[in-house]
Amino acid sequence: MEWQFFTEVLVGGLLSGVMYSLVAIGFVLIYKTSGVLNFAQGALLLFAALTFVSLTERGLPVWAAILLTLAAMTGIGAMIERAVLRPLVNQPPITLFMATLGVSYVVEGAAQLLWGTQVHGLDLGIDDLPLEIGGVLVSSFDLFAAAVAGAMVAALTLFFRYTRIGLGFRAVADDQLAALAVGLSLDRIWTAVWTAAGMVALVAGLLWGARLGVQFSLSLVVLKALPVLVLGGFDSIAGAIVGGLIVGAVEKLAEVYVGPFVGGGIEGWIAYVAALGFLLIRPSGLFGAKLVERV
Amino acid sequence: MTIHEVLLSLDGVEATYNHAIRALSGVSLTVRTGEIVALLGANGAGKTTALKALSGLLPAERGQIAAGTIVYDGGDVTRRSPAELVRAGLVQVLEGRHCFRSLTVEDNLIVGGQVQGLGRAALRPELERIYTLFPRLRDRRKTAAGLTSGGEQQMTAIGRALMARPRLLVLDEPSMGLAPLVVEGIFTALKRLNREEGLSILVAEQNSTVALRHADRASVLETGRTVLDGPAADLRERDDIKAFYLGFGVGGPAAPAAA
Amino acid sequence: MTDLALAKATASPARRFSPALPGIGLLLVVAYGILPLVANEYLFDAILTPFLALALAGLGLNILTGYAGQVSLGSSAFMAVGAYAAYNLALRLPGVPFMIDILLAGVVAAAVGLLFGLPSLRLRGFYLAVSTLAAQFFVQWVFNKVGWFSNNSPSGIVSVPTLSVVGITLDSSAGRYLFALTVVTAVTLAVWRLVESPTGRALVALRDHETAARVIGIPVLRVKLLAFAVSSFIIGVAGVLWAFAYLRTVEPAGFNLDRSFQILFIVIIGGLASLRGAFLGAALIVVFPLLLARLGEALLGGLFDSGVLEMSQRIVLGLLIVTFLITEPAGLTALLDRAWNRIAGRFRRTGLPITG
Amino acid sequence: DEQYFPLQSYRVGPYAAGGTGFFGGFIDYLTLVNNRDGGVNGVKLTWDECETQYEVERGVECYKRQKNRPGVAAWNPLSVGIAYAMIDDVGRDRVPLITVNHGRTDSTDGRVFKYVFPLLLNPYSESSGIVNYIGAREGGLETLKGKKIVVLYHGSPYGKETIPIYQLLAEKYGFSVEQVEVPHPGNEQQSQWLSIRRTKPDYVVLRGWGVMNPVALKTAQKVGFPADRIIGNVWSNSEEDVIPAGDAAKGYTAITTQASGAEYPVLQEITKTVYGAGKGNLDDKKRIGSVYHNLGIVNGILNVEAVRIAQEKFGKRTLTGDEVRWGFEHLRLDPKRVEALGAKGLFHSINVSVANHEGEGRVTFQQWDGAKWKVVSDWIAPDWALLRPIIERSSLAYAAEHGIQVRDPAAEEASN
Amino acid sequence: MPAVLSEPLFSPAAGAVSSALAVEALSLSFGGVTALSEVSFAVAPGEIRAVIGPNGAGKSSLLNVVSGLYRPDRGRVWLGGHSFASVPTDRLATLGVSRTFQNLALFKGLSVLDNVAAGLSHRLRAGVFAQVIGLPAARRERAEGYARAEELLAFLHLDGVRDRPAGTLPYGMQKRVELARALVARPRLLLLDEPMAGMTLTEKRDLSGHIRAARDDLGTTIVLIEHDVGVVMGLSDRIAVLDYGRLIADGTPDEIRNDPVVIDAYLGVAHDLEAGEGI
Ligand SMILES: Nc1ncnc2c1ncn2[C@@H]1O[C@H](COP(=O)(O)OP(=O)(O)OP(=O)(O)O)[C@@H](O)[C@H]1O
Ligand SMILES: Nc1ncnc2c1ncn2[C@@H]1O[C@H](COP(=O)(O)OP(=O)(O)OP(=O)(O)O)[C@@H](O)[C@H]1O
Ligand SMILES: [Mg+2]
Ligand SMILES: [Mg+2]
Repeated sequence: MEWQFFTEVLVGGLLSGVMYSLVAIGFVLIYKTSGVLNFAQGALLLFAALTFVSLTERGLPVWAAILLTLAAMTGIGAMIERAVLRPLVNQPPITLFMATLGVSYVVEGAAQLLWGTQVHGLDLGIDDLPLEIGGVLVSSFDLFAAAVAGAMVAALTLFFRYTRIGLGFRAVADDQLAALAVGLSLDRIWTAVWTAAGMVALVAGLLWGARLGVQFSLSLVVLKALPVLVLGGFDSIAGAIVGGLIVGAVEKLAEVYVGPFVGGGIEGWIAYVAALGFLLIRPSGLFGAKLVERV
Repeated sequence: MTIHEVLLSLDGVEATYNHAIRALSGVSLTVRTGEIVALLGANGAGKTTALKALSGLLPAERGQIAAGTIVYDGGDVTRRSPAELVRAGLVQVLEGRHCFRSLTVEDNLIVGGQVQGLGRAALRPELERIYTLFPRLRDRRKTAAGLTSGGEQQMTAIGRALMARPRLLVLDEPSMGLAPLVVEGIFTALKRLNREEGLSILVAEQNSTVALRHADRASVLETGRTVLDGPAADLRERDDIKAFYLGFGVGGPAAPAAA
Repeated sequence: MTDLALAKATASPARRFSPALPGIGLLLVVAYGILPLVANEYLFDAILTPFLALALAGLGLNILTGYAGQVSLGSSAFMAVGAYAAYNLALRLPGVPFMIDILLAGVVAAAVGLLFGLPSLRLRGFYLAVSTLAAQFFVQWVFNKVGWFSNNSPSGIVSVPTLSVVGITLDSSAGRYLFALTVVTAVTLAVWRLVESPTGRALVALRDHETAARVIGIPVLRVKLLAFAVSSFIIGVAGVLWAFAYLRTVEPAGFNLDRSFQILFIVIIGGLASLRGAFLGAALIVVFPLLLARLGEALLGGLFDSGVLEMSQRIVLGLLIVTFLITEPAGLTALLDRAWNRIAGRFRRTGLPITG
Repeated sequence: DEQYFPLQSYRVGPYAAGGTGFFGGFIDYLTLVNNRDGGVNGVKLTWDECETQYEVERGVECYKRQKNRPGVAAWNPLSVGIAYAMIDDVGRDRVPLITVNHGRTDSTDGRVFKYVFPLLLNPYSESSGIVNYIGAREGGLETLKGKKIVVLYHGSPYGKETIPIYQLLAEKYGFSVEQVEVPHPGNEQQSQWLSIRRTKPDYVVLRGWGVMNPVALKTAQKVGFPADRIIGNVWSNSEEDVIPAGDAAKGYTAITTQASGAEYPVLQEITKTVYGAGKGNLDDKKRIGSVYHNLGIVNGILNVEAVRIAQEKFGKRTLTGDEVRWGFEHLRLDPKRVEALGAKGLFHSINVSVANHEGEGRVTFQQWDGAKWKVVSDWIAPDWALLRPIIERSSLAYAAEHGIQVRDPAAEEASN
Repeated sequence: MPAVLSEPLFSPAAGAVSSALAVEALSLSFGGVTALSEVSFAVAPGEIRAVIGPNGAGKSSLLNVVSGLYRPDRGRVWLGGHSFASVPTDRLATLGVSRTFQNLALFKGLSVLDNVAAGLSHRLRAGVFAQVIGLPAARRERAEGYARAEELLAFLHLDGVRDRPAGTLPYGMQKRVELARALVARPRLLLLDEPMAGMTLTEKRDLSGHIRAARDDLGTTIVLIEHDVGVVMGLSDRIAVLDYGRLIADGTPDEIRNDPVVIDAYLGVAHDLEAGEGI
């Protein structure tokens, strides 16, 4: 019984962790090409989910809503490139980071201005009745989410492995001036990657939206993704998954087994503290690229 | 050697940084197809600024072209993105190396070749070409460029530019930090490319001895202005001009006054 | 060099004569002599006092982020520490003068800051930035969890006692403003001395090139931790002002992540590594949304409900931030300098070219 | 003459759903009174909104600005944080501060908190009401003995506030209580619900907030805990809390001070005359009669009636804040008066006095059937005898700390 | 100036203690690459010692080991009579060692004057508090620091750009600022990694003069890495030549100039010497 409960918590944690990874992947994409933590990822997620729900609520079929939302995300990606990234080329990362905060205001505002501030339910048609496997409770919805995340990671990993684009991405993140000098089209790279981040945001937004309802708080799920990022490494897709699993498991086990001794509610920070402890051993995360510098 | 039409021309270019610091106040310069032009000048004369201006990199440094025209291959460079210029064959080796530090040396070269859009197989001989020119890079090809020695980084930067198969190669202080044999090797190789493939070259150099020995023509900048433009041979041979350039009698370019 | 190297055009502590000196005198005259006479309660409580508190927090963060180059996303946690520490000191040590409480509250915040600054010895860039969030969430949790800090107030929100300094009770808006102004002036003066001192120089050295700094004998670890301590101290004092001079209540939720970002905004929009920057940034962040709101209301209030207006303001604010960063990544300070130079240049006739 | 209601509303941000509903209802009711009656005895009601985004400092800014307009009747921030920051100021400015359904529990003691009114319900009476309901459902309070209740609370001051009171209730009625925190914002509750699944409690009380509520219901479904054994508190009782949970919310029951639904005469009237004339405040007419909207309407009724009562004493003109405060302290609406106001069944009654600023509100319980709330209980009274002493202990401590002279209700009534 | 006798075979017991710097059997490799292999030599006090060699020969690595930025796999370093398996970088300045870097390592955001004054950081005694309060000792210290820095700026003709942020100067000038920063502490041992890269002939000539003056006036021992062979030959008392991490030659300029191994590995044909001839 005790062992079974432990397994349940662990499995539950791992599956929650995958949900975090889903959000983290969006961050990784942007970080890989600009060395910047994109704080607008949460806003993108909100925007995507809100657009999708509002469209379906207005009677559009699901496929059309998805296509339209994707189009919108592409538009946003292109706009961000044109209006923000291009003029800020070759600026220090902190400046870009602040700019993404500005962008998040705009996107958040626009999302709610367009679609209102109401809370929407989102039903993806996936039942979430309790499912017992060998006496251990598993959520069917989480399994589905894990499958989606797995597929996404696989696709992105293959993409980076079998195209040379990944190399260009890293080059841009390393040195934008040099990237310009060797003829990389930063505009195209950035538009592409922000669009991709928008699509990841849509997927994450739909899955999280089905759990939380589609509302402003959706943008707060990024806070769950940040410890995942530092743990796995900002620039590693695989790291996002592994980090997510670790964070999810640590968080849940800590809450259940340590929480009661300190009054509970430690989930909010335990992941950060754990990630921090881990970073002290590996300063660039599990799979993150090590800082390269010499004199 | 065949010298044809004008490939690049700067005319009365003025440039500022941040709309405030004026770095160029009248630079004129031409490079014809198949020509090697040396751009000389003391510290802070504006060589780097001029080169960045002509390859469209000034905006990325928060610099602006305030006046004048820059025409490459019949088109205004300010109208084209740096990437388009590279695709049109105008490739620059930046001052201060600027390698992609977390990429391996070989990946640096590959990124340089990406504008050519070559496949994996076609890339091989291109890489070989660079490794023949810089054997040292072959040994270090799996090391992150950021960890290699200063000279190795300089070789990587030059090799990376050559991977794009430029028509006009712009070099900003290529000799910096390189062993004499290597400098000689580079200039010899460039000269050969120039002869055999008609590669045009614009090179900014402090090491005027080497530069003048290989250049067809030379331009001298002083405090952001072109003060001399002529056949390299003249500068090479005429001591009065050399002395002039070296700073005698022109109020020490080494320590110009501050703003 | 950290990968967040902030470099580019940042101020240099060694500037001997600053044309701003008479300006500062003038500002002080206005702040002390004129404003208390002409301002009303709204101006004090809704604009000036929060402006002062936030400017001070910005100043504190600027030491860490602008000068020492360490990005922190957890500033408001240290504000909370300062506020709660002052509350408890005032509550539990009733005999102690409030000025001492403030200092001690700052010291407590500095100690906590030091603790959370330890990872900076190993971490860089965004890794460090994200780990400062641990401070943000942990501190908020503690104040929420441990009833002792809020004197077991069931709702966790505490009302702070009325300010009284050297026997004078400052419960009017103007009084609280003058108190905040005095604290801010004093701290700013000290900070100015600090950044102009060799230690201030060491901070920037560390930011710009850590290895070189170590080689020339700057005690890197000590200076880094010092930056965290001093910065947290000041932010803690800002928290005291926030709680005692401004809101007069303290709750953990008031010191959330948004507040931390707000402070970071102040520093970056105002100008990294510039004291003026913190004030300019705070002015913008406090005043601009209000202006925007009033303007929106006046122009469009009849047409749309306040939600739509608010949303539009959010968009405008976001756009403004981006626009600012684009026109001058070095912040308002640099923007003003440039404008000033241009005006001065007019008078001096064209002073260019400036080469070498 | 005009009587002005400054509204520190919030229509954006994470709490927008509550803000739009509540302030929408409030404004709709004021509009109705103006349109139908030409105001209160000819005194027109005015208002304006100042957006706070639920942030304290914005609320303060609004206060400082809006208070300069003449004829302020009362403040209704619907935010504990903003209310706290205003307590000193309303005392000095002598204007009542209404914190319907929330706020400082001890401000129920009007002897200490002269200008603060946590009308209808405070956190303590809410908890007591919930326990009474569970008792009634199980067949009497005695049957609670040996039962197991888990309180799942939001990790914030608001969430923690009732910890001692549940402890006290458990001791009194002999059930065991386990109080479990969900960290803000509450979008992850896997571990809490797995623990609940292991504990197998008889009931779970959901003291949630915002996104925490639908997630709780969904996660409960995931671990197989039946929704009809989950009882929500007053900030977990709206449509916005259950709709996102979809089917998982079916059977969930929550406390409320005012029923939802648009069938009450006052709502009918609002629908017809206000929305009919295109002057309604809600963008989405479907939300008419929703929980927050109705709370806003009830809040409107209470404010307007307080003004009316005060007018009877002070004259039919623009009143000062202090006069309106007097009106609130004599706000007595019995079921008959409530019916006359067209709100029979919408809320029960209220009986405010100098000593009791809450008004002995009664609560009812509604169950979500997948599409709407259905009232499933009588109007239940909390255990006032148990709560009053705790409240007084806290308020008197506050008075001592802040040097406030405790009022003597008898003397005040006599002087009036 | 002390004439340093040829001492081809290094003997730690005798040489190390009396020399300003000595390295003994240093080895260092990165992955498969040998950066240093059994490198031993000593630098006498007051000597100007050049280290030359092809790119990637291990010259910068050598300086990095001496300044404690790299920890050697094997071998020891003697500095002013102390012996280290790994030099403590934090104590480097107090040991009287300064250095410059091959890639610019200036504090870009600081003014030129502050950059130079920062070179005196290790001498500061006053605590933060004293500095902020402005205690007399702290003030004196600060003033002295700036006075010293100003002297150096004048010496290196940098006074014109005193207040400019170092990052906005042209490359060559930045190199000079770095030299000033290293010199301001009057080090006993000065390590220079390609200080003249990116300078014109005139500037190199000036700088050579300054380096020599530093040695003559202050008795500073100087280790210099430089690719301009003309400069090296004119300036140095002795030259060590590295190739693939090994010390392939160590001797006077004349010996090196004519050493066939060196010519083969590094110098190439004779005309390369013309650049800085006679400096
Ligand atoms: N990013 C920048 N911001 C401000 N001023 C700059 C910047 N880059 C260069 N300058 C200024 O522009 C002028 C020209 O510098 P530039 O780098 O073009 O000279 P250079 O001839 O290449 O010198 P060097 O031989 O040292 O490389 C100098 O005064 C320099 O200080
Ligand atoms: N941190 C490091 N990691 C990996 N390899 C390194 C590292 N530092 C140096 N190397 C390698 O060791 C060898 C020696 O490098 P070093 O920088 O000492 O050369 P150098 O003699 O200074 O060359 P140059 O004249 O080009 O500056 C080079 O091949 C370099 O790539
Ligand atoms: Mg240059
Ligand atoms: Mg080197």
